[in-house]
Amino acid sequence: MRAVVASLVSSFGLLWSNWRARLGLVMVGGFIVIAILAPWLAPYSPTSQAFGRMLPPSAAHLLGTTQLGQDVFSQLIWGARTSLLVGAAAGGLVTLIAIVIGLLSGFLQGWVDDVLMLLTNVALVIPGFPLMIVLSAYIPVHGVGVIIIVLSVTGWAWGARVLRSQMISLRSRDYVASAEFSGESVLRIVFREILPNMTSLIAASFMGAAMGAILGEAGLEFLGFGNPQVVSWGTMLYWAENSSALIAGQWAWIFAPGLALALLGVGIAFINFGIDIISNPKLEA
Amino acid sequence: MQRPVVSIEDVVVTYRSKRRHTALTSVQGMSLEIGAGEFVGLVGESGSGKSTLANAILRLLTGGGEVERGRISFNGQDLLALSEDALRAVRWQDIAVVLQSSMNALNPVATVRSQFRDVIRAHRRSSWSEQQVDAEISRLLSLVKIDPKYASAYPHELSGGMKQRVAIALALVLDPRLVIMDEPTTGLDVIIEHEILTDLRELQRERGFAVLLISHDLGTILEVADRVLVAYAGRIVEDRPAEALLNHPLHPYTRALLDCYADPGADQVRITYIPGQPPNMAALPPGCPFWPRCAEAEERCKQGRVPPPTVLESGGMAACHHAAAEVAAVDSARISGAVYVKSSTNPNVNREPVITVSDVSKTYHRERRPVVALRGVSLSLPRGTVTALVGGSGSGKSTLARLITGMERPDRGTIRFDGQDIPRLGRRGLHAYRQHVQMVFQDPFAALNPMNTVGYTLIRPFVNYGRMSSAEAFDRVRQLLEQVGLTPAEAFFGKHTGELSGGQAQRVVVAKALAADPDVLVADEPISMLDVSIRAGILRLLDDLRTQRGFTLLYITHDLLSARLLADQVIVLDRGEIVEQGLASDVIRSPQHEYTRLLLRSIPNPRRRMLPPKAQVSH
Amino acid sequence: MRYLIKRLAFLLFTLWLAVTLNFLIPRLMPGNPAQIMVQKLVGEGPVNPQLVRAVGIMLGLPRGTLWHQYGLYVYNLLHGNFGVSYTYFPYPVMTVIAQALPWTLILLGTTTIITFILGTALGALAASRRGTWFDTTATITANFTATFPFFWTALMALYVLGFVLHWFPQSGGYDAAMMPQWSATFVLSAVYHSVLPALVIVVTGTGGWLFGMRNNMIHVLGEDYVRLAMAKGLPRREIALAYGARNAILPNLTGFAMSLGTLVGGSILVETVFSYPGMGYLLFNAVGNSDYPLMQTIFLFITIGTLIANFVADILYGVLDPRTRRGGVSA
Amino acid sequence: MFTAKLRKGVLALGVGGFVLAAGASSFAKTAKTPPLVIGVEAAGPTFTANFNPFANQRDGRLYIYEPMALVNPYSGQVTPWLATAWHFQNARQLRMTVRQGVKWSDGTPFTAKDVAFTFNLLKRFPALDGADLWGVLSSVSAQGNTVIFDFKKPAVQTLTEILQVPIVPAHIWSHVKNPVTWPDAHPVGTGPYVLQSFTPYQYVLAKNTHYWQANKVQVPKLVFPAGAANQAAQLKLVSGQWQWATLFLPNVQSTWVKGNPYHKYWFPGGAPVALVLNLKKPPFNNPRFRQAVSYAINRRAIVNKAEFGYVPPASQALLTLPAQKSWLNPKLANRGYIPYEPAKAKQLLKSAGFRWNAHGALLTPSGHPVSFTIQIPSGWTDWIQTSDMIAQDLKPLGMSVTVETPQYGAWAANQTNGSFTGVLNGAGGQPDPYWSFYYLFHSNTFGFQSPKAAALLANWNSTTSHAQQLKDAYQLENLMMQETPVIPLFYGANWAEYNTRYYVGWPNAKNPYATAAPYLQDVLMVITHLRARG
Repeated sequence: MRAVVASLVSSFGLLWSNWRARLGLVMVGGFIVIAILAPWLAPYSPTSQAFGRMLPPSAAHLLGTTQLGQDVFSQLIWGARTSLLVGAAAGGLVTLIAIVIGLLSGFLQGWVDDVLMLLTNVALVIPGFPLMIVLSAYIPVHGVGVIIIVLSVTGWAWGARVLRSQMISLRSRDYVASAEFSGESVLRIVFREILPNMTSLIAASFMGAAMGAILGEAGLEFLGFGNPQVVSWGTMLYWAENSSALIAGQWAWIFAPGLALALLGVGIAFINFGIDIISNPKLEA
Repeated sequence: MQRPVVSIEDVVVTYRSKRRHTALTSVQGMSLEIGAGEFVGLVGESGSGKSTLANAILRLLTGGGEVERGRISFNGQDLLALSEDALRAVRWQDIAVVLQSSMNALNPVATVRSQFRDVIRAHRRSSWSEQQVDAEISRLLSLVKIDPKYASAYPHELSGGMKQRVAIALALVLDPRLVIMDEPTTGLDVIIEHEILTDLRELQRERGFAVLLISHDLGTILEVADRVLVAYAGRIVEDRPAEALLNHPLHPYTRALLDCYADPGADQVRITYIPGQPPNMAALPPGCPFWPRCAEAEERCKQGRVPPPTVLESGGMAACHHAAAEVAAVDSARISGAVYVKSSTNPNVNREPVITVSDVSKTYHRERRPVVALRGVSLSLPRGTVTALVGGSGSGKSTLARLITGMERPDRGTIRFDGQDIPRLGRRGLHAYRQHVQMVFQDPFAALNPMNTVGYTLIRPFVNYGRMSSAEAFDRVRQLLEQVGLTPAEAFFGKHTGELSGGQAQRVVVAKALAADPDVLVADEPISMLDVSIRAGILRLLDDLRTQRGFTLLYITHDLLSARLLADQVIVLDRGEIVEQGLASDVIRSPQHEYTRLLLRSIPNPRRRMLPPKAQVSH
Repeated sequence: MRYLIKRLAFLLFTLWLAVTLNFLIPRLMPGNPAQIMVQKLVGEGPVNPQLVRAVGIMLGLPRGTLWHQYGLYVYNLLHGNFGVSYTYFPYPVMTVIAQALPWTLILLGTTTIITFILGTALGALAASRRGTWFDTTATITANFTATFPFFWTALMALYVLGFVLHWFPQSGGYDAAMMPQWSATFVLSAVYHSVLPALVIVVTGTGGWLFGMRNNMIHVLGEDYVRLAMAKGLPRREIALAYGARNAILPNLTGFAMSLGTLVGGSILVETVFSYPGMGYLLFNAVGNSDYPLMQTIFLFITIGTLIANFVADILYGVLDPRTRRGGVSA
Repeated sequence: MFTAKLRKGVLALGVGGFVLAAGASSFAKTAKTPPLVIGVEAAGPTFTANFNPFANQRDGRLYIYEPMALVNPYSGQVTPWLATAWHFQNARQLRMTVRQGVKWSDGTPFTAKDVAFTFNLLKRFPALDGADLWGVLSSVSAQGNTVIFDFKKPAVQTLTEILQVPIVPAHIWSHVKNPVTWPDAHPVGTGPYVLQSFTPYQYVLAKNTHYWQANKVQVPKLVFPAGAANQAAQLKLVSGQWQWATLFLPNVQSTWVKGNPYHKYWFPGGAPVALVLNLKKPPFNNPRFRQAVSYAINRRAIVNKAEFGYVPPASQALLTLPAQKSWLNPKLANRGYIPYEPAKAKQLLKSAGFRWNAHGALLTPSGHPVSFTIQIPSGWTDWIQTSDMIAQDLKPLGMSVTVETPQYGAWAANQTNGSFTGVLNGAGGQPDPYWSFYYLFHSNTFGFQSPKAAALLANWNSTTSHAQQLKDAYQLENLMMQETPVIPLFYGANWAEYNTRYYVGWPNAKNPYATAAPYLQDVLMVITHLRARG
């Protein structure tokens, strides 16, 4: 564990030294802070409908109000929670599935590998977003939890493939054989010897999955296949679209959540850019 | 001296990393000249700056390297100042290169022919007809002994040796004045390496181009080169005609390097090895960079500037305070390091075997083609002796090591240890078996997890096999570290394995294998990845440890010299079959099988020059 | 040849799996599509059981054992019979899809090719001019555009370029007053209508290709054979193309799978925003109308399309990479 | 996007769909009587050539096929159309006189035989008989220009349903093998328009030269463009590419009316939207509990917030008011409107034996905490909003109410299966109050069983005396008040926006001769009222 922590710390240092990654960390960190501090940062409750409908931006309502009389700015702040939650949870789940399948497939080889790899390749070419839509059409009740599960079910393949090839490359390293000569157990070899060497790859795959999940969630919510009662950037756009926000001139309502999504995405992409450079020094600009 | 083709004056090359904000000056002022038709060898350890220099000549530096200072002129033009277009005309037309890695030097998506064609086209030989071009390609391929039909092949369809020959042919396509060869035979089988170099030398003599051959192996260089340059820590420390260098090495480093070679067939084999570590370019000591390892170092060597090159009357130069004096005292046979002597002995190889291999065969299936690795091999390892398993690449020697250590199972045959048949052991049985049979890997850095510390790496066998707590194991690890010469042990305990030098890392690997207190140690080419200067040290360590601890050693190598130094008995493997076996001194001194003789001939041996020097350097 | 057979086997297997998945999803999920359909047809009020049965038979709603249903399902698929659309009753699903498919094929086909060419070219250029202002500008811009949500970009484009500036039409595939035909004015109108959706897909889709290509190319440019090509004195352009891009494009082709999936997903959102008469918008509507036969067939078509596109990319890879062509190892 | 307008379609017509269309901007805008571009309800981005009038989709075919009479969907007011008169010989026989001088659009004369043929077609193909007419009919036959309907049992109220059946030409449909699956791509009807051109993306109806009241039809062409989603549809309407549509527009004043004097809208209230509790499960089977809930709901606030104040709160009497005010029991307190009185709700609960625990949670008389879930189809945003507000209103009473948004299919299935505690759904809203009550009290869906209601309905259905019918209606209204089987909240709106630039004479609140949406059956009333602007 200490080695993992140490490698994380040193990786972070490396990340921080790249300006893009640094910017990304600051951006994503900013969103995390906003999400955590939402109750204190948001001027109003995001669901309170106590205000006038479709008010233009003003000092009292920085981004105006929705057609239900909710404060757009407060919703934007609270919406960060949903997006980050979905990103973290779906990203985490996707990464977990990818790790389990990738590592199993890479370490065990033989028919287990063949079967898992076939599964992965199939999952990779089956278009995820349409599948999400179809699945959501059948699942009777909608919510963030369902979206997270659907995103996880459809999103793991790429990570699994990348981790598998890394696993294969690492498992044939002499130090793995050497650890066997030290009398280490298989689990210890996989988790203590191999896994720490995949940290940056796992981090990159987590980031990629999180970004995919955030955009996927927003897309599903936007189409109305989520739970429109949850305050998220996706549902904000859904409501804005449904309430003719643009025609009514409430441009801030539709512009802000999209921009927030884009900025969060850019932040994550920047971090991944840095991770890429760590794991592949040739990319350094 | 003839008018030089290339003259390099005081070149300094620095690598800068934006990410780590570091700068590493890997070439610290090298000067040299290469005459027309001259075959020059440049030898040095890894990090000595030799490849950097080669790349600097054609401005092919990568990874943030830049020429900070100096002048590289070709036919009077300063290559460093040329425009991109003007330089392009010089490239290949005048100076061609053969790169280190034969595996990657050819464009994988283009045929051999098209890699010849594009260079012909680029240098405005467009007046040639298709047939002319093809005929020329065929001629060149024949020249390097490749069937011209391979012109339409893709690189992946060629073997490593063929690729390297193609690369050489490619270098000659425009009849360049100079061909730079950067470790052109690294990674190839010794025998093939020898063949290629022999052919190259012949070709060079016929066609008269100059060669700058770069290698870490002084033996190789001395066999083929007219003149030898020795690089150390980013500088040329000696530049002499080959003959003179061989007979009267002036720089202590050169001498030490030469002392690492010996004739394995001699009655008494004696080599020395250089103490200490190859220089850390980021933290060079003041004074002569070699002094920490130099037996002749005096106070003046340890201070001030690097010793200036002393130009010798007899031709060449050496950068050592002693150089001038050395010329006078020609027969000075001062020993520059620890000696490792092996005399002809008659060891008892008739003891009871600890491991018996009977009629073992193994076939791999690569891309659906069966590759026979071992065919009916039987041997036994007598307790407490050293057996050297010798063979070229593809001989099956590493496969045998993997079978004996239980990493793989044979298709047929038995491997017995202590009454057990190893291939039949399950996971548990193998775990127990490995307490008795341990392995030393070829590449120490690959064998050590860079995420772990030395301490952790060494504690684990004690915890797993000795049922000790980490605290109990600590003391044993300390002893072990001292035993393998890593002192003070405390300084190494917390180091990550990536922070070690190659020699240190291999010592850790040896220590780790010994931690289990094995009966048998299998060492698979344990020195081939190490710098020449530290190889003997590791061999000596293995020998000493075996004497102290009495384990049985299976030493796998392609190098008969080291086999002679270490082994009691030698088994020669060729294409999966044992062709010869017997006492080390017998087999090596009077080989019976043709393959063994071929192996012996292929060992780089500075004392046996391939060709008499053509034209001696004259002023 | 072996490579081709392997890819073909994979394609067939995946097709079979997609078909079976498509069969299973509705049957594994809670809720009964048949009941929903009858409910929808009958609407409010008491449901006459005789009517339910009549409607059920009329629609060919599933009966019998699962195996029987599966057999019938596969049989019907092989005969191009995908069932009857609930919303477009009595028309079979295929009629509806036949109307939407060309639009998506053209929109997605052209944008995929454009994004691929543009992204790959820009990526190669950025890599070969690494560290220059072009590289920095391109990568940072791509960082932004690649993470823009498709639908948001579409909404913005619709509003600004369509509604406010009136440069482009706001929805549809062509001027509704025209009859679809192969006339210049019609094609022109169709092209005019597809500019905005295509623009959105290209703008948001190019970034991925760009990064993929740039990274591959940088990797390739560090290879020995590129250094050798430089040593050979080949012109810069030739090195970048014949040595760099030619090799870097191979892994980019394998990245096709992921990129295509994203693009298809994005096109659904874009088509919906622009009410473009393609498969994506049709799918959106089918889901909204609980038109399960239509929805599933669209999904099947999208999947098959993706699979075939992947297959083509694989074959292209095989053609471009001699290592696979000659039966060697694939990367 | 599913919004309010979509759901209204589902409820009123039993089919989900989308408001759509696309522009037809290139039509000459200078003509005095340009084509009318209609953004109709449709199910997707394209059309299929389906003009079978029995298919349950309402669009262009409403302008092609005509029924015997037009029934105003809300007031129930009947306008004779293909029939000129009808009367009940007795409660088991209806005689109807068909209009003379009507011709099919192919020139063939329309006769009583066509009518009899149409009804007998429904008998042969039950899938066409969505209203289950043949559940009560025993025979339909033509005699001269009279059509005679015989019933198995007294079924006076079936008249409304009979009047609305689209009549098809016998000389064409008698050759159709399976009229259920026949798309009828080249429709021949008696209506004011015929199909002129069709593509999957747009079709055009042109004036029928044979039309029997051709002089009343001034719009020469109707254009139906296909497929636009929400925002795009709104943009089309607002930018003037559509002249007639049925779209939910928030802030209709600022987005549609403002700045253009020709832009008009009328959102008359229609079917009541009600909170339906599962009457088979305690405590929801307790009428006092339901009344308490009804009193605790602030309908005015819901209407203002969730419905933008476009529609009024609904009366507990189940009638669509004011359209059906002639059926309202004059003795009903406050016309059946339940005021917002939380105190009364509390008192009702107390009197029914409910208690509150220390945390203020409501407990049933048997000591169980009261909680329920309201299900709304995913995406029906104003209903979701309504449910949220109901949950807020009920919180002070100690009820914990959660809101779930399953897919439409699951929502519908859950009601059929009885697996729900609460839902929002339409209730009543039939043009003839009889059917509103019939569906509510007769269907098993909501689990309300009342012998008394059954008797009243049977009586109503067997009398031809309007006075008697009124009496039955009054009593059923009283039953609604006492039992509160469902809790009506507000009247679902019927969105309609129209452009008066070229045509005037649209229905509106002052002149409610028809509903104003382009997809209800009384569009024939509208189209025969429209006049070119002078």
